Amino acid sequence: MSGHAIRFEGVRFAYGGTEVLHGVTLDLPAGSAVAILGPNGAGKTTLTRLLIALLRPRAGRVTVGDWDVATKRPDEMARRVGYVFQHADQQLFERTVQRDVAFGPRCLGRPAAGVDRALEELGLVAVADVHPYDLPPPSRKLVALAGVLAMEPGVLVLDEPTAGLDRVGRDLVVAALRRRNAAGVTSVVVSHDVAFVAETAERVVVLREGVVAADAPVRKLLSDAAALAPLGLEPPPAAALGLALGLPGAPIRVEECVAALGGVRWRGA
Amino acid sequence: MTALVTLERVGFSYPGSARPALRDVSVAIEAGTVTGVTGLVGAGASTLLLVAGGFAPRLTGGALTGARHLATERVGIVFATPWTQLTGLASTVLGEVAFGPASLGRPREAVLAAVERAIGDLGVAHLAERDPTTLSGGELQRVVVASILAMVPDLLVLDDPAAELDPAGADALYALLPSVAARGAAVLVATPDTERLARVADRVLALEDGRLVRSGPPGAVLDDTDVARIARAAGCPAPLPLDVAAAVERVVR
Amino acid sequence: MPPILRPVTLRELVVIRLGVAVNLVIGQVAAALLLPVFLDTIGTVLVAALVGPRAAIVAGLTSQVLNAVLSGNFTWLPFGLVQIVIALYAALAARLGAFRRLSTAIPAGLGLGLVAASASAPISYFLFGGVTAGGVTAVTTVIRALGAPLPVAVAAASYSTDLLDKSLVFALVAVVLRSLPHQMAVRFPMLAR
Amino acid sequence: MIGYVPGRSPLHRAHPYTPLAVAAGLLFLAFAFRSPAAVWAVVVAAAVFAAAGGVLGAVLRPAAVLALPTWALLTVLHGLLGGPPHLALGPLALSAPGVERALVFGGRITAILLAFLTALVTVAPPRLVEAMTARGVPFGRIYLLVSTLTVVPRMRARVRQIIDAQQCRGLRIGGSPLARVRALGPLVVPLVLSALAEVDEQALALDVRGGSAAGRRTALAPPADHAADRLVRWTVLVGVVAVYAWKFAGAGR
Repeated sequence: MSGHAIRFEGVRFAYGGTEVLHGVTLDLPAGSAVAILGPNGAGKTTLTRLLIALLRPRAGRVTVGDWDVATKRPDEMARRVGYVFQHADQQLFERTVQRDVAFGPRCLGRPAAGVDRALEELGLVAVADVHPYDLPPPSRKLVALAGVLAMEPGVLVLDEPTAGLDRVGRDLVVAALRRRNAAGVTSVVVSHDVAFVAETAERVVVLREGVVAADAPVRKLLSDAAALAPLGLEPPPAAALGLALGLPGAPIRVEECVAALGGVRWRGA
Repeated sequence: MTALVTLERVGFSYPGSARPALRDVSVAIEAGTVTGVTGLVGAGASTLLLVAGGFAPRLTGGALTGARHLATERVGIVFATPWTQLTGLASTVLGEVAFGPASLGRPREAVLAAVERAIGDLGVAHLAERDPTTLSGGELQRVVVASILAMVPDLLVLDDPAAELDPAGADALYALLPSVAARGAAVLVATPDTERLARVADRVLALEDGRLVRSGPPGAVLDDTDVARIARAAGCPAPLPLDVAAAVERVVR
Repeated sequence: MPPILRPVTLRELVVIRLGVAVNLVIGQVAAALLLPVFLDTIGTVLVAALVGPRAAIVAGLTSQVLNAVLSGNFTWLPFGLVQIVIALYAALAARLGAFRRLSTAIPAGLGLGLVAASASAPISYFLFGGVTAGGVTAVTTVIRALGAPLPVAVAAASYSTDLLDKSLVFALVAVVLRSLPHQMAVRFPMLAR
Repeated sequence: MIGYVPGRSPLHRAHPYTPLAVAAGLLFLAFAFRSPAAVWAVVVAAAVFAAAGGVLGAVLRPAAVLALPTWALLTVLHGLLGGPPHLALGPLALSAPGVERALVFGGRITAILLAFLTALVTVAPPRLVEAMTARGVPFGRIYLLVSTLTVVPRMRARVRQIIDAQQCRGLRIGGSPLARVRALGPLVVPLVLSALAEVDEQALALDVRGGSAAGRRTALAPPADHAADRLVRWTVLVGVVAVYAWKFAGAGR
């Protein structure tokens, strides 16, 4: 699985008359794990839809690896970009989880190995023969995510992947995304779930009113309450605890916070 | 104080499903309290809400075993997706909130009074003349709750009400629940969002595979907020602190 | 209370609304696939299979009215009668198990195409001189220009477009019903019969 | 296409049933007459009806957009391809009876469009809901007629997303006709399944708001039904019945 670099060059986009993106330039090297934050209506989802040719820029260029997205159709971009919609469970239609997860690979003519790996990663092996709509809604969301992971894309785009998931589901998505990034896959996540962003992203791009307002390492931004406040966000619990206790190294992930707490003594309740 | 809802050894299975969704659950829900229900996906939290509210099996079908005593017919329910809960018959928030009381055939003045009180309590009075379809998810969900509170239910049941909302909308919604309970209603809210549940619940019921495994104050039942997981991994003895403030108190400087 | 007179339950009402909404939006799919069909009775047929004939008639007539309200083309109102015919035919086909297999659904769909065209052609001819908005009339004009007498042209146009449209509708409903999860299917007693 | 246009005209202020009754009356009249002169009198009446609502301008454009293609086809079907005798009109030879038939059918379509677009533009949906509620129209009918219209935009967005999502999974929505027909399944099935999955939630949401409450619902602002309104509606009814009675008595040609 090799990742692809993503490049936005002066991209402008408008819905009808109103321009939503006013010249966005971004360079995401292959394998980078990026999160996009910003208030609603800032153009986050619009930006990601340009990556898979669902939208055409009014000006500027979007490239994935050596492909200029403007020259491709969405079903062609699907060979390189795995796009998971926020309400992705609405795309399920096969009679079993296994068959639905295999739909993408079948369309692309890719081997079924990716299907079994995706089912494994998201804890769906036990329900492979169950009808997706006989599962509760959060599990359907995992099935839809598995359906995109199974295509083994070089780029992953996730729109609010953790909304409605329970603790176990979130941990599975975190592990799956980390494993893919480690294998060189580039990932772009749009999410309000700062804890999830802290656990998975290395870099955060803040989009406000259609322009890139900030582009910083995740550690710097997510431990800066003042920077997050205007976005209606707060630092994740791990970062908040680190700040409250003045822990060294500005931890933002759970395991980082645990490490920084090494040797601390706790009072009984 | 007799409980508003009492379940004794209740089991429940959905139609066409061999695996029971609830097994041998006994619990009492008191008026004027916020009761949280949590559990992994498929543990039965949503089912417990539907059974406690009297909606299952009446509207969902399925088989109920054991004894359920529901001391009221005035029950409201709120789901995760605001848009599916709109009646679609009103072009203003005021009209949407009025639908419930108007359906009961109450006189016009009583309906308008109930609407004024509900939109005031939910902080959506400034949206009264707005078209519901133009509101944000957070505003819309508060309008949905207002449209149910306008019928003055004795029991308000919420199934992961903030799943579709951004953090600000979610915080605003959960902050309302204690005030709804303070007015005498029983509030029953199911969610995996233990961070917010810990802030507002007087009591939490933890379910695993359809069984009630723990119940009590949030601190004694919940142990999977991020702070709790950090504290446990860092050697903190039970009961685990659930939020930053509680953790800071427990650290010996 | 005989089932036909039992008042519609709230759940059936929501299913009927869903059927009407699908009728009103499904054209978007046919357009995206550049297929020369309307598919705008799929909701009516689905309601016939899931709930029953009476609910399907309500869905069909409501679709007719709301289609006119949304498109502004109120000349379609008199074709409401065709909706009733489609609803009854679909309910009968469902009762006979036509949707269990594609091999029975598609011929049943062709049958509906004939029946529906036989109902809509006279309405179109007598009330509108064979001219209603939409592709059908273009086909009528071509056939008429080739020398066929007007009633023949109108009928031929109606039949050719309806056969394709209705057979696709029945095929799709068969696929949808077969795709229903068990826990959803048991909630529709009509399916079990 | 076109919706309610706010205004203060007599039609806007009339009871919602009145413009609808006039539009229906004009439709029946359009079908009652067979001679171009009579049919075009109905067209003029429909135009006057639109003018009375002050919406003639707003209605003409959509009526034209819908009527012109029909006019063109009528001219070809009946004018050019009609039977003898033919009239010479410059280079064209038009069939006299054909032209007459085209005028009749064209007039009918124009009258219906003008009449109903006028009703559509002058009747505000919320007032119609209130009028129907005040008249005790069963909730189900109101719900189906009005609520469905608010669901359509959300369903359209869902169709759009499903088409996008399946393409993002490699489904090609172009190619050979057979491939395009085979692509119907992955687009139609998820739309229906995801909508059916919301049925229980929507039914429950309606139930708690008194959706299945028997008895009369309170209309908050029932539109006034003045004597003039009732007079107009009765006049239309009697007029249409009279015309049809006269027609079937064999006198009308």
